[in-house]
Amino acid sequence: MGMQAFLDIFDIYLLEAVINGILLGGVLALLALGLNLIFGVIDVTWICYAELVMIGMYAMYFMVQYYGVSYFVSAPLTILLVAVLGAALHYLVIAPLLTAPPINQLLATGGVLFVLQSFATVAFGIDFRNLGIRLPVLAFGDMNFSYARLLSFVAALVGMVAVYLFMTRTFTGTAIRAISQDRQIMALMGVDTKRIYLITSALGGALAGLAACLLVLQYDVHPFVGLSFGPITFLICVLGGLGNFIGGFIAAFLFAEIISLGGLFSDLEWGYVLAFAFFIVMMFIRPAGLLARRR
Amino acid sequence: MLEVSGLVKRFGGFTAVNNVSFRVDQGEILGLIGPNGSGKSTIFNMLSGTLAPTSGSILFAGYEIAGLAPHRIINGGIGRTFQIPRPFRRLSIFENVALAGFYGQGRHSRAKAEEAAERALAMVGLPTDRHASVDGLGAAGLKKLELAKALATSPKLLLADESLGGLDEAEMDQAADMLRNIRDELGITIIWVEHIMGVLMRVVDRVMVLDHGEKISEGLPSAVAGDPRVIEVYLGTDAETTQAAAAEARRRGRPMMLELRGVNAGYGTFQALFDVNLDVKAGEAVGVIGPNGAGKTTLMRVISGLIRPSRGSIKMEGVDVVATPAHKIVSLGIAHVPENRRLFPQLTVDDNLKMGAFMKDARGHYTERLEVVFDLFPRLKERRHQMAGTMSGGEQQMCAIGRAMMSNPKLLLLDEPSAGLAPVVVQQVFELVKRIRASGLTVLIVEQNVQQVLKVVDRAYLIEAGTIRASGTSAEMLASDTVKEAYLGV
Amino acid sequence: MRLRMAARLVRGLLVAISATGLAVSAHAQEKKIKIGVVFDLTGPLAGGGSELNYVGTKIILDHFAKSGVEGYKIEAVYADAQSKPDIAINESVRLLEQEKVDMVLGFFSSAQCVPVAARVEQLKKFMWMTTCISSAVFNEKGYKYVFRPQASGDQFGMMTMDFIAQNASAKLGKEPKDLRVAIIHEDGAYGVDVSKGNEAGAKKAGFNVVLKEGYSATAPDLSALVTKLKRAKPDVIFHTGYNPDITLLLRQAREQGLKFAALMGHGAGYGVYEKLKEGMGADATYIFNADPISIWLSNQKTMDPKLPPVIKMVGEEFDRIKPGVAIRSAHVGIGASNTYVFMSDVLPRAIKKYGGVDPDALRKAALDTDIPEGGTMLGFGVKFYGEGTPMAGQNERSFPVVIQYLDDKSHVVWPKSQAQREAVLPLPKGTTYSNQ
Amino acid sequence: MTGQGRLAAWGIGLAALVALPFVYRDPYHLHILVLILIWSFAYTSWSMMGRFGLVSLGHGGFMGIGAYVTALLWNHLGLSPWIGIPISMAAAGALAMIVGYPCFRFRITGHYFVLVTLALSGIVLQVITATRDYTGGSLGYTPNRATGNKLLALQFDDKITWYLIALAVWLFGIVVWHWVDRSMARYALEAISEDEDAAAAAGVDVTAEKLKITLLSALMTALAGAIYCQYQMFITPDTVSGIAVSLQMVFAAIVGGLFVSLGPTVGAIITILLAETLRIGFGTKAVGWDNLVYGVLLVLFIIFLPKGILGSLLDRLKPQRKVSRAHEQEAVQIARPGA
Repeated sequence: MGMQAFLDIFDIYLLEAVINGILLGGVLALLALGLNLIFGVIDVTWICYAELVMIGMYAMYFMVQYYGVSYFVSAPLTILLVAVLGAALHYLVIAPLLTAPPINQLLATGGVLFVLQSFATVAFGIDFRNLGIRLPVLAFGDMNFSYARLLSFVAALVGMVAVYLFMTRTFTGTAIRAISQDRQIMALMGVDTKRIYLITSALGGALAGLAACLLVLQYDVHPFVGLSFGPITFLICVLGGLGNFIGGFIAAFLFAEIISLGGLFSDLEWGYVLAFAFFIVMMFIRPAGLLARRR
Repeated sequence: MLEVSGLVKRFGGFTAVNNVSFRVDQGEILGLIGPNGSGKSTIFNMLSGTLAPTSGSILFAGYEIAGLAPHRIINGGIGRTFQIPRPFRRLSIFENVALAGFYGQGRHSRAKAEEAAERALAMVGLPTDRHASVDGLGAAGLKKLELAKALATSPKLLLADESLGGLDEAEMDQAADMLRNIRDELGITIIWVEHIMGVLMRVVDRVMVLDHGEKISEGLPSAVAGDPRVIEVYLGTDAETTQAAAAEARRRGRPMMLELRGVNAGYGTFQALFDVNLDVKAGEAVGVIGPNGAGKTTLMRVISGLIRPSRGSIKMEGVDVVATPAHKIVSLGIAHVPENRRLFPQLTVDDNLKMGAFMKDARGHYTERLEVVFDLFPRLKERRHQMAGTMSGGEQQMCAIGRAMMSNPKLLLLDEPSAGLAPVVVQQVFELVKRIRASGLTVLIVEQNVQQVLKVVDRAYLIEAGTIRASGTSAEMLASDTVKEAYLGV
Repeated sequence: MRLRMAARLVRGLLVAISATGLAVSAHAQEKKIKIGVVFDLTGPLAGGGSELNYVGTKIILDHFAKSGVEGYKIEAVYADAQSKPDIAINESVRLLEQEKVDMVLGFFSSAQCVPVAARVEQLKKFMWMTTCISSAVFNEKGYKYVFRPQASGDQFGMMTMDFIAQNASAKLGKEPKDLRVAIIHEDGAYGVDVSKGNEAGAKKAGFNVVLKEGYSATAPDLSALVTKLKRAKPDVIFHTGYNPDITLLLRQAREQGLKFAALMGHGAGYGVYEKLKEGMGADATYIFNADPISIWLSNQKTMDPKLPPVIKMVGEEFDRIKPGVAIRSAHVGIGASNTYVFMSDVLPRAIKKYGGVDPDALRKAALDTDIPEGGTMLGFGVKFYGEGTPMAGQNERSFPVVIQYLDDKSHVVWPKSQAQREAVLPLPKGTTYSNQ
Repeated sequence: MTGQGRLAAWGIGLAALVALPFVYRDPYHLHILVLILIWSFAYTSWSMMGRFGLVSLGHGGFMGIGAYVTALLWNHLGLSPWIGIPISMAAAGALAMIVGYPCFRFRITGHYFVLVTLALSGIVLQVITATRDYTGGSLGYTPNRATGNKLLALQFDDKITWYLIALAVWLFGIVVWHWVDRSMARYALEAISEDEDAAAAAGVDVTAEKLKITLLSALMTALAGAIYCQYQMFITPDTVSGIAVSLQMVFAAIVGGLFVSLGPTVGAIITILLAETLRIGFGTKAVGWDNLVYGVLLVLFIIFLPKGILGSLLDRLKPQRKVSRAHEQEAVQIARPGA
């Protein structure tokens, strides 16, 4: 690549890519939020987390497109539905495995991933469904930004703040934070850990539901939509430090920028290759997450 | 043979081992003693390579081994056992030892490894049957296995970490003899960490005493036992008489609060408590003293429901709580301040206190209780927005006690409130306990620090190897020879 | 609940195992041709048009099954390739070796055609490809038993380029060398093949190719590609893709303000107007698409007179199976027409002239095929390149057409001989993507 | 069973397996058998390290490298698979070392190890897709048909040859499994999987032992990938690499039983037969049901039969095993009192 060609990259489109990266980061941060909660508190990886989002997206699609329910009525219903799903997942699959090695929990949720995917295939078919809501576009000269993404970005922020307030201002929220630091003595505080886990799972589900409400504005829903986001969401959570919300938030933006800019310079996949490689290298440098001190 | 100089280990801001130097001669048995948290295990971990020292040098047979990878140190001729046996349960007993025989000596032939395993097993008196499972072993057997593993690496120096905890008297003597035999027959030099002084003092050639990461005494067993600094560490100095009379008065005519009858408890195959009977009356302060590993913490855990007793009854104000889950026992008025405080380090003081008031009934009185706790510990009010993990040890202990008091308990269980604290702070902590007592709360306190605890309690029990050995008023206990023997082995 | 599930599964397994075992012995002596049909009924390709091909094919096979052909009973065995090439291979092998079908027919995705053709040829069985277009299937391979009446991928790419080349100066007001074109494609056999045709066509026309890039059809985000397109400022974008990548690309293009004069699609995802409309609403209007002509749009005046009733029958059947579809996708017709050619022309000849339905008879019958233009529902004729030619097995008379979506209908705009109306080019001012 | 009896049983079983294709020639069933054997070998390779608690989701990557490097060398450089396969194995091994060494050195275990290796599979998949000019991208890749010597090209048209090759490779995997099982290395790895510190205190070089088994496992997995490629003569990034393939290995090994030599094989038989029969059984009538059943079974297995079908069966048959393995699924205790 010649020098001039190299310099040509630094134009308005680079800036646009940077900002689009930030907006993609909003989407990823939103996805990471709920997973991080589950990860941090129950110490379980829900491999099927993105599939919960997929189910939520279908719920939105059917309510809005099929039954004509308004978007703003459907959204809370969807969040509730996925919250119930999250609690059910914990009750049926995770709870019986709490004393098993963590790997088995991870793999069991992998089985749930198959179940949810094929359930969606059986129930909804393989068609790509689209909500049909087309939000306007925000334009600054040559740069354009999508409202749907801005909305996810804002929702990710609001979601974080809401979760933050819940976690700091309420007894239950404080217990959720405490349980991730010392699970064994929670009983001495009079805390029923089983109940807290169930609440946490429902909360994680609710956040997946929120993500679903926003993602459905940007992406078609189909049974395999979860695979597009699932793996990258896990990596973000780990990179940020399990259970570390701020870390997860920052990691989401780092990842999104790498993907966005990496794809700009070469084939799209190189963005992902770079992001994954970055993840592996960071694991060696900061195994406990971006914001953690070196062990 | 071993020459340690200026050894230091820091964990963050905490200095676990501070500038310790000593030497061990060929064929010697060196006893290493000191209260809980004095740095004994940390020294072992550095000698065996499990931890890298912050600074200092460890010369073994003339070579510097500080900071080497563990397997290289083991191959170089140092063998170690762990305080809590760590057998490989997926392997048979024989395989456990053969593994050590193979890798511990730099991977020679398999036949030689098996030979070494047979010898080591015979030495400690375990069956050499190749298929016997580890699961069949009791506490004593596991300790033996631990020793056999270390021996199979054919060490020149053996680091034996608390080989006796959890054993009965006969087993202890047997184990002590075994260590002697190992030295006498195999010529292996031994460093032995032990809490059961009586046995230790009989076997070792020399003793080194640690306290708060520093060496405070070294010499022949008889000399060390008489060293005033050592006695101070173990029993305290100012032997002022306790408020025995006052206690006696207080004790009379109070209703029974906590009543343990014939309690047995343990972990898996390991039994930690044998037929324990214990009473606490309302308004009383009762102490439980005893060396490390005697079952004190287990006792506390059984009362607060963290462990189910295998036999016996526990009654709180007449209600049997054996079948009650731990998180419900709290609402009966029992608050447990666990060993090592166990605060939520990443939560603020406020949040920690909030967790103490998690129960439904307590939430309603949250602000009132906060007042009470802040009145008792004004320092906590100053620190309320600080992360609990960043406070000093004494402040953390305040916070832990404060957290327990948030639930407005009737009975407070304190597990080793002085553990790991500097002497000055220990003093402060016991002042706190006095203040709590004065507020009328019933207290059951478990301590290693005999002198201090006997000053604040009315009555005490001595527990050793899971059995109550003696009980009486504070004054009686302080004068008791049984207590002295348990602590200093004299 | 779980137990009952398990019990049902065990029962299902037993039934399936015994069924596969019995199938071997139940190979009857009656005169019959068994046809294995492989399309994608699940996975992303199903929605991309494969399922519609299946429907079209099934309508024709059911139609012939009623009467039989030359005394032969028709039995079709359907299999789902699940949008995965390895499953397509497995299923084809299973149909041929286990179900003992006499031939396989169908195949939507070029990624499946390429390996399956190699495998079928290796087994010396007969294969009739109705849909996939990759030229890589035949290129210099010298297959003997693999035939395809469908146009090949590079023809698609050449056709759209030719269309723009012929209209560039008149409609876009630019000399070919000043016309900036971008070629983007999914990176499967299909996209790669079409893009090669695009590239060749662009070179021939002398266009300035400002961007050529492939991407994976399953990529979750294409905004970087859109940014690259914006930077390259193409007048015309030549795009080959499945769904949902098309919807995703066009949605992100809208959101990021990508402007151009025309968008040329090349079949697959662009052939399913319903999906485009659902994803893009009014923006689906004015999109161009190269595909075999929809059988409902083809010029019936120049067509063999026995075909229009068949077209009508297919349309009625389709409406019965999938009621309420605005534009009957060209995919239905592709499946139907290409199957019809086999059933009405090749198969009778094999039976009558070559005495049966074994692979060699079918092969000889296929090589004899000589249908003039207008002889199929898709308008084109059928004659296969013979042995020894680089594209042996490919229909030399097939061609795609360029259609444009206007007023929720598709209109043939190119080539001139089939054109039904004038193309709207460039995108009218005021439409979302218009650069005017 | 006595040692001799066991050997005899193996011998008879093997003879039967070798004789099978000469007696029973249904090509489709042979095809399924070949696939089962190749995947059994891949699953066995995975379980070499999986049984010691080293749960890797990176094996999709190793398999992909084995398949693609072999095919690329053949197509672009005309290098015979006989040379290409060792090279591809070496490449996979090198990658395993590059990722494994820091992982083990920095004690990245449990979830973290799973996720690092998951990223590794992701990288390999994306690299194969991104280098589409050479690898054909997501459309897949076909090794060129040999024009000359079929043996040199390792390309055979008849199923019996392939069946025998796959059988040999599978047997090789089982032999290696037993070889590791009987070696001191197994003791060391079992010890490491339970308690790394205690293993180190017994003199085990923890990092080196883990690296060795990882290397072995990666090499074997790459071989599986290469053989799969040579047999199918067609590979796509999704069928030989990526997270899905890695998960498939883990699931099959768990379903069959991780801790017994034939467990992964049983897992392959069950999962492949299940997938085939479900797909054929349900056919086009009810699409998607096969995966639904598959997923439900996986969850049930992990909850109720964590030792897998064969593992649980053997436990049932032999209640008095030499070493009780009841604790095998217990969590390794992490918290230890007092530092």
